[in-house]
Amino acid sequence: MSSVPASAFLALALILFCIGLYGALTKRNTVIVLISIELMLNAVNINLVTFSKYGLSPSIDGQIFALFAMAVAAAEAAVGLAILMALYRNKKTVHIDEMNEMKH
Amino acid sequence: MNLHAVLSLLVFSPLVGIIVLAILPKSQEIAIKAVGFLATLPPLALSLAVYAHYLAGKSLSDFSVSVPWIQFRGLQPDEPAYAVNYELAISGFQLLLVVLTSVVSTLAALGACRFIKKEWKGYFMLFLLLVTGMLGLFTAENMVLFFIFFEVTLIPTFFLIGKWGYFEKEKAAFSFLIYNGFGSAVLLIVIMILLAKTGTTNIVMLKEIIADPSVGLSADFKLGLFIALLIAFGVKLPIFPLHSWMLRVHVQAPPSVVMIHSGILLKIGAYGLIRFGMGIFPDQFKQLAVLLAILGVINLLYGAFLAFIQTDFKMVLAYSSISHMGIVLMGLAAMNEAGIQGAIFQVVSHGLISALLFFLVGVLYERTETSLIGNLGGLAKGMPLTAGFLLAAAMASLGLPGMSGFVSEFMAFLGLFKVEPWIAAVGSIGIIMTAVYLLRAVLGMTFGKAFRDFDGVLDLRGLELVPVLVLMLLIVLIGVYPSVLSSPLQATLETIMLGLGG
Amino acid sequence: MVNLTKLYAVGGQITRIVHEWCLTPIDTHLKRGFDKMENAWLIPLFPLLSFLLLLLIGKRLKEASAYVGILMTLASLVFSILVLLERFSEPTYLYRFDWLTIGEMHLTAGFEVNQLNALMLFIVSLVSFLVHTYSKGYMHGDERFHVFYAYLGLFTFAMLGLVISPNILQTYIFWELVGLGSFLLIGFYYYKEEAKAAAKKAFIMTRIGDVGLLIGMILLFWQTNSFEYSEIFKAVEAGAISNTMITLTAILIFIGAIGKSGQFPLHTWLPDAMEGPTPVSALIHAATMVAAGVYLVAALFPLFLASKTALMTVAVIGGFTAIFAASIGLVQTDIKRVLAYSTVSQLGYMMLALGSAGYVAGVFHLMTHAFFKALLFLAAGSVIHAVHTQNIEEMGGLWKKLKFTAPLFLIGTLAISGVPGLSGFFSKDEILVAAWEGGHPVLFLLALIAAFMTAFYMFRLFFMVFTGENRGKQTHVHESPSTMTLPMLLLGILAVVAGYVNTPWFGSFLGDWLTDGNPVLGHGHIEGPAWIMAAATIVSLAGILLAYLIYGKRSIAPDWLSGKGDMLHTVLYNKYYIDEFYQMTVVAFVTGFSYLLRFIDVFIVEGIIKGVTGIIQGLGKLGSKMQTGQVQTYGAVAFVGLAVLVVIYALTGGYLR
Amino acid sequence: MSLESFQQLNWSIMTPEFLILGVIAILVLMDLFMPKHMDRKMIGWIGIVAILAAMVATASMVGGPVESILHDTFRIDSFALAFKLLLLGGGALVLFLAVSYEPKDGVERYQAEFYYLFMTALLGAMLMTSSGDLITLYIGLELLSIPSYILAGIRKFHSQSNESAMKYVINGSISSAITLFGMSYVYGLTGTTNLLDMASKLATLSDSNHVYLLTLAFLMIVVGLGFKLAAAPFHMWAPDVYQGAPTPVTAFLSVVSKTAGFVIVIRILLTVFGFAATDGQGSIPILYNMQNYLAVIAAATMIIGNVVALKQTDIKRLFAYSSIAHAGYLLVAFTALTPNMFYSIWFYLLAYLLMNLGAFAIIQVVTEKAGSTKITEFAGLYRRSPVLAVSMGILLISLAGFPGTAGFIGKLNIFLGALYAEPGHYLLASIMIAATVVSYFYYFGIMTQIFFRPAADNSKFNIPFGIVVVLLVAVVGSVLFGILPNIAFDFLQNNLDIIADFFK
Repeated sequence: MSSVPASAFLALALILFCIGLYGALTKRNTVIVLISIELMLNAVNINLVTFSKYGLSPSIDGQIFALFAMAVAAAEAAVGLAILMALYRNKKTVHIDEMNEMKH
Repeated sequence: MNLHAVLSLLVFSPLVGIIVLAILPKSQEIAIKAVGFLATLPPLALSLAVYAHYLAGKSLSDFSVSVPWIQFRGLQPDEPAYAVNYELAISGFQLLLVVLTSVVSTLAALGACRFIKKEWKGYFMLFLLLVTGMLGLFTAENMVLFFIFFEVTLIPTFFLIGKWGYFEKEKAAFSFLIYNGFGSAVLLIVIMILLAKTGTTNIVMLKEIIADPSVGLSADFKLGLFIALLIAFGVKLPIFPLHSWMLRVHVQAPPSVVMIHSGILLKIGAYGLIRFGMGIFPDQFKQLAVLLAILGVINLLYGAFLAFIQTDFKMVLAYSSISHMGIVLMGLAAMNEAGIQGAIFQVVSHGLISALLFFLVGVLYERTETSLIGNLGGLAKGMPLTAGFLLAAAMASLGLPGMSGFVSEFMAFLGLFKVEPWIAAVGSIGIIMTAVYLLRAVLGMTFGKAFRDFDGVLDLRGLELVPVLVLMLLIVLIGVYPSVLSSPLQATLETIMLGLGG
Repeated sequence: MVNLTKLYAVGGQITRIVHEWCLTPIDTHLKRGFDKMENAWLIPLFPLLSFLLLLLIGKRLKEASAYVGILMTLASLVFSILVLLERFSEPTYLYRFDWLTIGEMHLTAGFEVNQLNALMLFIVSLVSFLVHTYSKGYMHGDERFHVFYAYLGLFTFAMLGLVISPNILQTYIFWELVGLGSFLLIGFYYYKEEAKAAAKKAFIMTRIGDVGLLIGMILLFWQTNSFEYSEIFKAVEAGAISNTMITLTAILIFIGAIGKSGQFPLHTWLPDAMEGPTPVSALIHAATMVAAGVYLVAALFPLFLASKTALMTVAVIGGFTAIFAASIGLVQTDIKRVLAYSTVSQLGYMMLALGSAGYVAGVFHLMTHAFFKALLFLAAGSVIHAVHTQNIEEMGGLWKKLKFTAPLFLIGTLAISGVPGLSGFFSKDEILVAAWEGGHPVLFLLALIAAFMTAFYMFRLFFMVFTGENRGKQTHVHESPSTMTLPMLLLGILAVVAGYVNTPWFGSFLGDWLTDGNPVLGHGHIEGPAWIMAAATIVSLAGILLAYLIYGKRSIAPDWLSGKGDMLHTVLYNKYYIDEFYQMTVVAFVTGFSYLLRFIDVFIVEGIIKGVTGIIQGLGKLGSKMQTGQVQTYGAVAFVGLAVLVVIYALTGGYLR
Repeated sequence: MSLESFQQLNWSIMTPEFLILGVIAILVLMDLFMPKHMDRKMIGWIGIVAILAAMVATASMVGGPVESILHDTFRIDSFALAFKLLLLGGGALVLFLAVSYEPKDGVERYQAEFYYLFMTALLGAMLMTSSGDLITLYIGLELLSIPSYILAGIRKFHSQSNESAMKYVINGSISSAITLFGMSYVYGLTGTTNLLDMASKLATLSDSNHVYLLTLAFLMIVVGLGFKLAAAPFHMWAPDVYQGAPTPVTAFLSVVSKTAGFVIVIRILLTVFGFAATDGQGSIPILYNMQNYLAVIAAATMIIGNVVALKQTDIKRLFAYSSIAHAGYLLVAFTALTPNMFYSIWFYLLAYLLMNLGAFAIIQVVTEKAGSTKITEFAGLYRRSPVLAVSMGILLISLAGFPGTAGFIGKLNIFLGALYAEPGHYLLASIMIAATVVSYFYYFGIMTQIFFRPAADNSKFNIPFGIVVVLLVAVVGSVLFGILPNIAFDFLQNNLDIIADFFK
């Protein structure tokens, strides 16, 4: 394992983050958007865990942070989906580009 | 009586009227008007008392008051706070403006009883707030306080124009607000820079600090500040090309508001230029004196020529105000006693004259529902008194000797001819043009064939005569016996000249 | 709060004078012979009082207002006579006090009784008194009778104030007030469009001149640090002012005189001013105000003397105006306009005299002219009063009907024509001598021709009005009441005898007195060759003869002139198209320029503002448009924002550096 | 850490948080067990009492020493107290609005949730003020955000409310992901999540790669938190969310949430990046190095907020832009980075809290009655209710920054900070003031509606008690702090020495 350099993890995290961001900004389906956001948060978790192990001064804090981040991400996703359901009831759509009642 | 409280009383006494008005029910029309008018009397009485105090040979500095007020924190925790005190004081120059303000306010309140047709309660509350603002800014001794009172005048004026004005009132109100807001914004930057760099906004202290070369403010920096001040007050004065808001206000605002606006509020520009521009930045003023003189002449001629082709008498008067403020600038640009005194005279004189003119316009409009020159004519028959006073006021405005306009104009030109004879000579065309446009307008309305039958139209009567007569008397008094103005001014003048270096 | 004495101090010197004067026991006043000269300041105050009184209660007094005016001017007249008499024996009296303090400078006001002033006081108050009396009859029945008298009072006040001013600033002040009086009276018939236009024109044209005076006066002030005549003369004498400056200021001041005295090229307002009531024309536009220009040059004579160029300018303008106006007068058909052009011409004469260093001649002619021209106007007024027209084509044969007016008019005509023995003869002779001796042969010749023309057109007027057949429609022509004829009579007498105060035959009393103590003003009498007097007599008689032949005897057809030179006649009749010229140039320029400025105001000044607000509004609109409601767009914009920040950082301060 | 030592910690410094937390728990249970038909307003009132009690508890700690527990994850310093007071005050006022909120298809069914979700969010904000650790800061932030998402969508059958919540969730989550990503790098470079430890470690940073990475992290954190502040160009969610959310929630977002945003910005940026060296010890810190970036964001925020507000026809949208603009002003104060910053930001937030909540109180009354949020609904308000009209007038004047109101003094304070810094931020101050002038257009545009235009219907309002309280506090406070600002200045200066405490 030690053969894998820290920078690879970081690059992975960055790529994941970017994929997540791309998904969040382009996908029409709100569920996918929410999942993309999870992806971004998970990229952060990879970062945190990487730093916790291979950082300049490794410490356990990063892993704890990652745990918290996961919990929060779960809550966020739950709330997001709940709101999406309410929205779906009213509008009968999960397409994010149709949520443009308020603009200008 | 504790003399230190006098100025505060003077400034804030109209607020009592506001409180009383707030309690009065809307339906009590007469009581509301009475309170609105009466509330302007305490400042009038107090300002006259202060003038009497001066006449009795006592020092005006007896009235100065300074109380700690706001302490902004310094840059470092241990640094002394940037203190802004509640400081009021009065000098001869300020005294004149305070008296002018209180007189015109009282008369404008009288005028309002006649000209305002609805919602007197709101009108008078705002009006009294405006009066407080004006009195405050003429007595404020530091720039922050000045600025506060300055802005206090903006809001009531906005509402007074926007609610009680004529057809395009809202546009005029916004025009007023945005231009003046812009001007005050520039002013605020200057004030805050001064506060930040010097730690004070007290005018006297600032004067010393700015003059002190050891304080690290570069000449360019000071020049920049001065130019900003010039722009700020240039909007108010107004200096070409910052004038277009003022035309709209003059035409759209109700007459009693224009009396105040043209009579007092425009004078804030001149006051600011003299008090702050000349007072704090004398060297920079000197640097730009020629430019100012040219601007003054441009104002004078620009206003005069444009007034010549207006069809609405209010527009004529509006452009005439621009033109007359040009004389103020010219006088200041002369930077000698004659010019500055002329400018100050012009400030007071134009205040009285334009208040009178706009009162008369108000009467005319009320009776005939027009102020278009083409729709009037031959008024001297139906309204001989109105026509007569209109003519007299026009004469005062065009600088007929024996009235205040002449003394002011004369001194301003006297001053400018000493330093910039050529610019002054060009400006003297304005003297002719003033006569041309005013006579064209006034004779067009009062002389000649009547456009329609004015037989049923009522002339000036009853209480309406009071403002007219009072203003006329003051105009003639200043014209015949200018020492009423010049003697309180001497001390101020000396200070300014000292600042200018002799 | 303020004690009384303090108030007095504030009230200043005026209060104190009144105060002291009132407190002085009455017998002291009497003992001191009423201190006539010291109290000369009261002279203008009487008419002022009349003005104020009539303003306040005139409406109630109605026609009784006349008595107020007459009484007050009578008081002025009596005082003026007393002052004049005292001045014959006593030196100049000067009083002044601080009027306005400007820093270190103290501008004063006050009054001065020197020879010229005393004489002017007398002339003005006399004519004013007579006109006041005359007007009672002339203005009878006018609904604004009291206003007329009030205005007359204002004017008289201003005119009297003007002639006792000890400094040029005060002169200027009253100078303008005189203009106001003139303006008000010209526009007295405010409902007439012509009157309105004439009043406006008069005010503006004279104001153009006034600006010259103002500038000249201010420049002079900065040269001498004083407005006082005496200080100015001192400085001039001491050579403290450069020659260019003297010339410049003198000419500028002369521009003021040009405006007021209707000299070319600012003369056009004066004939138009005839729209005012005739007594006004007599008082203001013949005898007093228009002479103020001459008075001004006379009062500042030492200044003018110090500059050859300035003097020359005065002489040339005067000489040219004399003949120019006379030529227009030849063909006018309005009785008052003929007189008006005659006035312009005669004022030109006076200027010519002054410009030729003939101080006495100028002032002398000013005096005689005041009498006979006032007489002529009043008589013309009487004629108009009788026939209700001003067109001489519609008059004729009035000699029999106006038994009293006609001879008086004849006396005036003779006097102005320079027929020997009458006042005009002596003064005109003085002027011709002055012009000749002053070394202006061309101007002399012009003056001579003008004298011929004067005689011609005045007698043309006389013959057309009073002889021949009545060409008008009026049947009930009757003589004017005695309030009108008596003043005319008095003026008639003066028109005859006034010349004898200064003649080559009986001594130059006036001249000697005027120049007494002021050698710089020249001699009381300038000796000239005897042929000048003969020539003057001959030209005037020739003019009368020609007029008689054409209009009296009608041996030469009246259209002799117009028939021969149709063009010339048209040009003259249309006053050389000067008005039209001004209309096309000055007025057109001012209007055009104003419209140009309006264009700038509307499109450029407002345009820039509109542009700025437009940009702001446009930005707002754009920002609002970008708000599409698409949440992903928002995120994208934010991401772009982040990317931009990162890129900028990378490029400027970061990794890639 | 043993249990004893755990117990011996000074838990009393968390009294306000415990109070709120406890009451939330009680309220949840009450809601559960209360009969369905019973009016749940009582829950709201209890919440208000709890918040006020928490305020008292917080106030009682004022003047005390800096204390921290749990390895600085919770600390009480002057900064925390000062801003906690603001948050609690704002929270209480928002609850007053909430208990008076009765729109047509409203929140009756979830009324109780409505109240305690507010309190939960408030608890998150409070935690943020007292956090000295990245983890707790993040938790606080999310504790604030997640209930806010729900609150925005609490009108379940109102499609705008739903949409608003959805947009908020998506944008909020993205922003927190970005923030977190930035935070992870900071953690990576220091190996600790304690802010003060981070600061001391970074103070000697000299490797340019690390500096670069840290600056990137800085930018990401700024951008992420920029969402919370609604700073341009990360502001675009705000108008939509503000418009759709129930009015008390909008008020909460624009005041409490924004205040909390500034709290976290100051905490993280100042503590960490204020010391993070760019080139070894003693070199210029990253935060100062990046001042211009902050200035650009501040300028853009002010300009965009004010300019786009000109075109709005919906009152809540307009206030969204207005609140964006105000965030810009506050950023100016932050950009100046003078020690005065705390005071000017605190005072401005206080003023902003008063005037904005007051304005929202009136907006709530008017729009609720009209059933529409168009600005034209304000037409003729002066005729219909002079009291509301004049109050709104005063509050708008304060928002526009005219003298005599707290808004003016707040701006003055910010100016002073921007100008006496060396070198002075003249351009930024000029932009700020120019933007203020632009804002006159729309603030006075509302006034035009209120005072100049005739009313469509002349029905009167009855103003609920909660609104009266908010208005009274807002108007009196705005004017009082406008005329005698030294009351607030002195309070802060004499009791709360933020600068001294902040880095202890």
